[in-house]
Amino acid sequence: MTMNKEKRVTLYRSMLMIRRFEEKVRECFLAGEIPGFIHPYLGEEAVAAGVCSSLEKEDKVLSHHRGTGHAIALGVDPDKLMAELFGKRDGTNGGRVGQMHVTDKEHGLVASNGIVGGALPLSVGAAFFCKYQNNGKVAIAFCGDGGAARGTSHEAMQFASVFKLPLILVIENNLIAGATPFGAINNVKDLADRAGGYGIPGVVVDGNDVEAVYEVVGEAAKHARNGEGPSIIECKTWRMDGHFIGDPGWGKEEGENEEWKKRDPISSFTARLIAAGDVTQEELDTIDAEVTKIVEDAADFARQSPYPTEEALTAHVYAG
Amino acid sequence: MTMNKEKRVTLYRSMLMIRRFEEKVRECFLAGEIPGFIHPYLGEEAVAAGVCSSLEKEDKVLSHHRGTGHAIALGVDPDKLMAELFGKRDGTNGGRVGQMHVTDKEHGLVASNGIVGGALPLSVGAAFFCKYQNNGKVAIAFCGDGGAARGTSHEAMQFASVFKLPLILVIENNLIAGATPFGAINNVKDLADRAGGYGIPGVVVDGNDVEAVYEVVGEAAKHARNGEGPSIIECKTWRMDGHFIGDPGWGKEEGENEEWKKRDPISSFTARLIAAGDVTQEELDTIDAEVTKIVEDAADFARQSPYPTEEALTAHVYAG
Amino acid sequence: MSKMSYAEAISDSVAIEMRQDPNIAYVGEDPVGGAQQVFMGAWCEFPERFIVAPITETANAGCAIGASMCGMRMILDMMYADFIPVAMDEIYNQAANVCYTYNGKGNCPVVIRAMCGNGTSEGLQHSHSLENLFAHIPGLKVVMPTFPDDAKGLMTSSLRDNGPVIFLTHRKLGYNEGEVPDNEYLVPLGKAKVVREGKDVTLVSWSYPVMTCLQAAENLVKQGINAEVIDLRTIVPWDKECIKESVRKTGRLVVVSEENHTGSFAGEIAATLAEEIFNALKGPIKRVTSIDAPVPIGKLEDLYLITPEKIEKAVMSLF
Amino acid sequence: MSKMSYAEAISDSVAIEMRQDPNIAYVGEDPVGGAQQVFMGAWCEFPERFIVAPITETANAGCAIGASMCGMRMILDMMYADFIPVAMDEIYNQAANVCYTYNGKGNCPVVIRAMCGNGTSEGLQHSHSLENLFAHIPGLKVVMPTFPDDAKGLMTSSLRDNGPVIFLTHRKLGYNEGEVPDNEYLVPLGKAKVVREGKDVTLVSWSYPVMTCLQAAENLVKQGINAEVIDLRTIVPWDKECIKESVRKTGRLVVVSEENHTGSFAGEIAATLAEEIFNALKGPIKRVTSIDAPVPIGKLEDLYLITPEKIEKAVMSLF
Ligand SMILES: Cc1ncc(C[n+]2csc(CCOP(=O)(O)OP(=O)(O)O)c2C)c(N)n1
Ligand SMILES: Cc1ncc(C[n+]2csc(CCOP(=O)(O)OP(=O)(O)O)c2C)c(N)n1
Ligand SMILES: [Mg+2]
Ligand SMILES: [Mg+2]
Repeated sequence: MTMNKEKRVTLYRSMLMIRRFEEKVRECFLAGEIPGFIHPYLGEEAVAAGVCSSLEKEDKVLSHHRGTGHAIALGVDPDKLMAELFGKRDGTNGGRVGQMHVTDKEHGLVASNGIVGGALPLSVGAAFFCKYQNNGKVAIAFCGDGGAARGTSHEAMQFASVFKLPLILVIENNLIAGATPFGAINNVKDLADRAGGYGIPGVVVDGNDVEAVYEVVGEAAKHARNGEGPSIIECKTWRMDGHFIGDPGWGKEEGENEEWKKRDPISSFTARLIAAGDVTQEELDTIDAEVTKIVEDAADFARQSPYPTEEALTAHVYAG
Repeated sequence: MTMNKEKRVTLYRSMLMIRRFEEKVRECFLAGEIPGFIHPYLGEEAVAAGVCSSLEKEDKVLSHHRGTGHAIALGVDPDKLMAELFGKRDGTNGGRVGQMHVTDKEHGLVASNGIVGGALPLSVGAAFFCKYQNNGKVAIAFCGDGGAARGTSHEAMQFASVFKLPLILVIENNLIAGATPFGAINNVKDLADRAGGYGIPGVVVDGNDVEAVYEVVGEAAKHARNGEGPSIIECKTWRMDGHFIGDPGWGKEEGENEEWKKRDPISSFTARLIAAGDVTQEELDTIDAEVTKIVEDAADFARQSPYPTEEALTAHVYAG
Repeated sequence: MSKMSYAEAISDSVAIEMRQDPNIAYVGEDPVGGAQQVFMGAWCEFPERFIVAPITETANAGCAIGASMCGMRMILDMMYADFIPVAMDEIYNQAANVCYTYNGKGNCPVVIRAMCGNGTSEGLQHSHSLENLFAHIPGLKVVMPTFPDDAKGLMTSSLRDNGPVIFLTHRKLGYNEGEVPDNEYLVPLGKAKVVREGKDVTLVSWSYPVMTCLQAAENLVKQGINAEVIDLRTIVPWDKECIKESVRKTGRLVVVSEENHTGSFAGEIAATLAEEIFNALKGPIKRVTSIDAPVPIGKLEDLYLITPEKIEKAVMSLF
Repeated sequence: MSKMSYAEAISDSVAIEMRQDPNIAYVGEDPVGGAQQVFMGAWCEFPERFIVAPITETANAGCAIGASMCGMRMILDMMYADFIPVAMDEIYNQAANVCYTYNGKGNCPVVIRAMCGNGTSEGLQHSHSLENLFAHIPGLKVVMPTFPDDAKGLMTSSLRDNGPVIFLTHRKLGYNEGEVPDNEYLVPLGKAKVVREGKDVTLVSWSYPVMTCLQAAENLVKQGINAEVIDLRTIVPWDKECIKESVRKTGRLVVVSEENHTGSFAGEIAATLAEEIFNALKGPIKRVTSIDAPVPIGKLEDLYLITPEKIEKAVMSLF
């Protein structure tokens, strides 16, 4: 199945928006405008863009601590997203929770999480909701290679497989967890192999190939929407930046970043698009200019947004 | 590899001791002599006897809520074991904790557990201990089919496989968890299949065949002692009694008990022993008489042991 | 009004709510034949809404919490309070933070039910009262009914609450009977109840120990002491005013709970009163709690239990 | 004596103990470059004893607890206090019950270390102070040092303790420097320390807020109030006598902690004093704690923090 030009450009645009947004976040963080603890998504853009572009409205997404890319790819308003990272009142969540906890239910982003593996149980609930409503929607749980070690991944798949819940576990295997390389804390090559233990499909895909990701998620989603239950999709990718902004690259070997740079998801896709005659460099430049403008505006919006005030300390701690 | 006569008789004796002990427990419980909550091991004797007989001194065993069979098979003093169930001072644990929590480190029983799947993380520590001491010993974690669903089983295997810990996870798949049949909460036939997800051996064995269990555990133990890491062994078996004494058989279909009775681990092994000419019925009767006497004595011992007194309420809450 | 048990009253509330709201569902492990089952009637009426889960507490909790974040009202059955720590992250880091994170743009209506309490020799992993582990976590409400009518009314309010509610039922109360209002019945969260009026000392308690307090109060009459007994009913939010009003009258306070002593919610009440109405106190605030030790089995457990005598002794020390 | 940071002091204790005892080992996830690393020196000296684990908190905890049950002395690093609930069953149902279950025939020497505290905008799953969740569990000791020398001495005592010890280090203390005794150094568990003498009011605190109390005490001098400041150091077992002695002198007590207010250990102290030395009190017992809400990020977090002003206000209300 080949993809049409428009779709391909959408995927491109989505990846580029993530890239430019994260670059801006980095800039603002280093300028002291963003407080706290920021986990950049740079290098993994093809996963977010590929997965989220294959979804339908009302599908549910549960993200992890490195979820800025997911939010962008889902169409969360960049202004509000940036304001949340700044800790400002107009943020997606009122500026109280920050990068690790962004949600936007309108765009399907039910939860993010500062607890590694913490979203996986919740994703069971989101999938249960879809099944209970019998609405043909699916839930996506994003999880890192490190997070896949958590028992929650096992319990989520055990539960979902028994009840044939429409849940897709997307393992973003960027081959590192914190400063620990994949091989140091895993005794297998492919985490998708675990699918056999639940009697469900498991697929490994090149996570730097946005079209490939889009395809396999589409397949898994069809399977799920048909009532055939959950799947595991393992996307092999690489985080180009540090674990958090400020990490100089602990746990990586010399040359690894350079090696993966050759497989950069955006530039390799650009080359493919141009080779196929889908777009011209000029069109790409226009997209870049547009996206860059959106991101600049988002930073300005965040700067101008006020800080939350004292009442925000206690608002909505308990449900209204 | 065929087993010599003495070993076979040992296995027989071990199974029969469990059977007679559990029958006595039932009797005493129904007579109101044993308080609380008792989970009988009846029907699963071949697993405990097969596993524990294949172990060496100083190997470590971690049991679950249905561990009376393990304790007996490990050689825990029946007097003390019974006294513990009675809540008496001379119990293995001073009579304060009861059936779900029996330990006897001298006989390798490091922990039992009222939390399903609760022993699995601890078994990682026991295996780590063996590896750290480099003493060639192994740790056994017993776990039910229900308990294998817990995330702790995943995390234990993930951890143990990475560090090649000498750990054997013995899944006692008695095809039921509480009142829930295996098929209602599993999407696979064999839980041992999960081993592939950790790159470790996984074996399914007839858990009602004591020799077969003995053999596969022996193999896995050799593997572990050689520094080759953990294994999963799934023993298919059947709990003949209720989940707890008092359960009339919730969750079982009509005729299932009868069907499994034909595969009773003791009577089928008896038939094999006699057919092979390993023992005479007379010898078997003598063993039964001996074992029955031991169990009677254990009950008398427990009856005569005093209750713990008030000081016991606060003793050893914190380490001395 | 109908005579029904505490367990039946809870089930009655759930059934009534399920009839009105198709988006209420339950997830939990099978209760093996009904021991301490507090949902039986509703279960029989709506079997398809009761999901019998594997022994996957984090996924079960996540199922309930996640579905409630998406728009359902969920009941999560954790069986025993001591098992809740198995899914503690899901409750502490996830459920408790949902409303705050959503910042008014979403809810998390999930009732997390478990059995608590000691007294039937189930030992140290099946017998504790952990209310303060939850009360201490901002974002969780905590409800612990004592009487059948309150059990019904508080379950209804819990089901209609838009955030997570920990609902602890005591093992020794399940079969207790009482008159319970028919049809829809609500008891608001956060309101205590004076279950015995008195003027000499205030006994504050919740769940099973309320019964023990009532017994102690009867015994104290012989000593010429007339004790007021307050059933707190809801631990978070808790009804400070009700207790203050009583203590302003009696001048003496004894807090009675089955919790382990150190770091108990009983301490929270004592501390709050010692701060807020110090001048109304005629003497020290006493606490009658379990000792700081695990719950033993058998005869030893009897020595562990809170008894009327222990309460009476604490009261007498104030006179 | 050498000048070293709080983090270095802890590492120094561990290294000294590891030199003497080959059966001490560590398990934890990698600290990503050393942020809040309190074991660095020991790690460099004994790399083979530091196990970098997968993100398998229940297995990591089980590894440490299980190995300690078999005869080792283990250090478990849980990184953040907020992550401990991820392995709560292992700590609450398992570790805490080992000594009781073994009934004198075994131990469980494991030091469970995590970082606690707010103030650096890490948000609601990385910033809480959960000491009372552990203090409330019989069988767990809880240690929270403030100063580098105590950090070393308490770590040594924790490592030599035969049961589980929760050892919480505050995020804002790691780089603080002080004079620390060289070589083996012990501070006994369960002993508080008067870190500032005074006669008008007693401030009891632990971990970072002790610093805030000292600041408040200095400011209060201008109001003519001379505050005594006690660093509790160990939460379980806690040093009642030290506090009582101080309050017998001052007649006034303010407990200051970073915990969420309701159900806090600060309440335990207040409740205990209100029971045991009621007559020595000249007025209400005040608590200065965090509000009952999650910790926010950014500028809003500044409003959340405990400040000298908040403490001073509480103190002034007693005069
Ligand atoms: C339960 C839990 N354990 C540990 C951490 C600390 N931590 C944050 S991110 C991280 C590494 C996660 O690795 P992975 O899942 O591969 O995701 P990645 O960071 O590579 O995207 C760790 C250990 C945490 N936040 N939660
Ligand atoms: C964490 C936890 N969840 C639930 C229970 C209640 N429970 C006790 S035994 C049991 C069934 C266990 O089934 P399985 O592991 O197959 O062991 P079996 O009883 O069949 O031997 C359950 C659900 C528990 N004790 N601990
Ligand atoms: Mg990773
Ligand atoms: Mg079973």
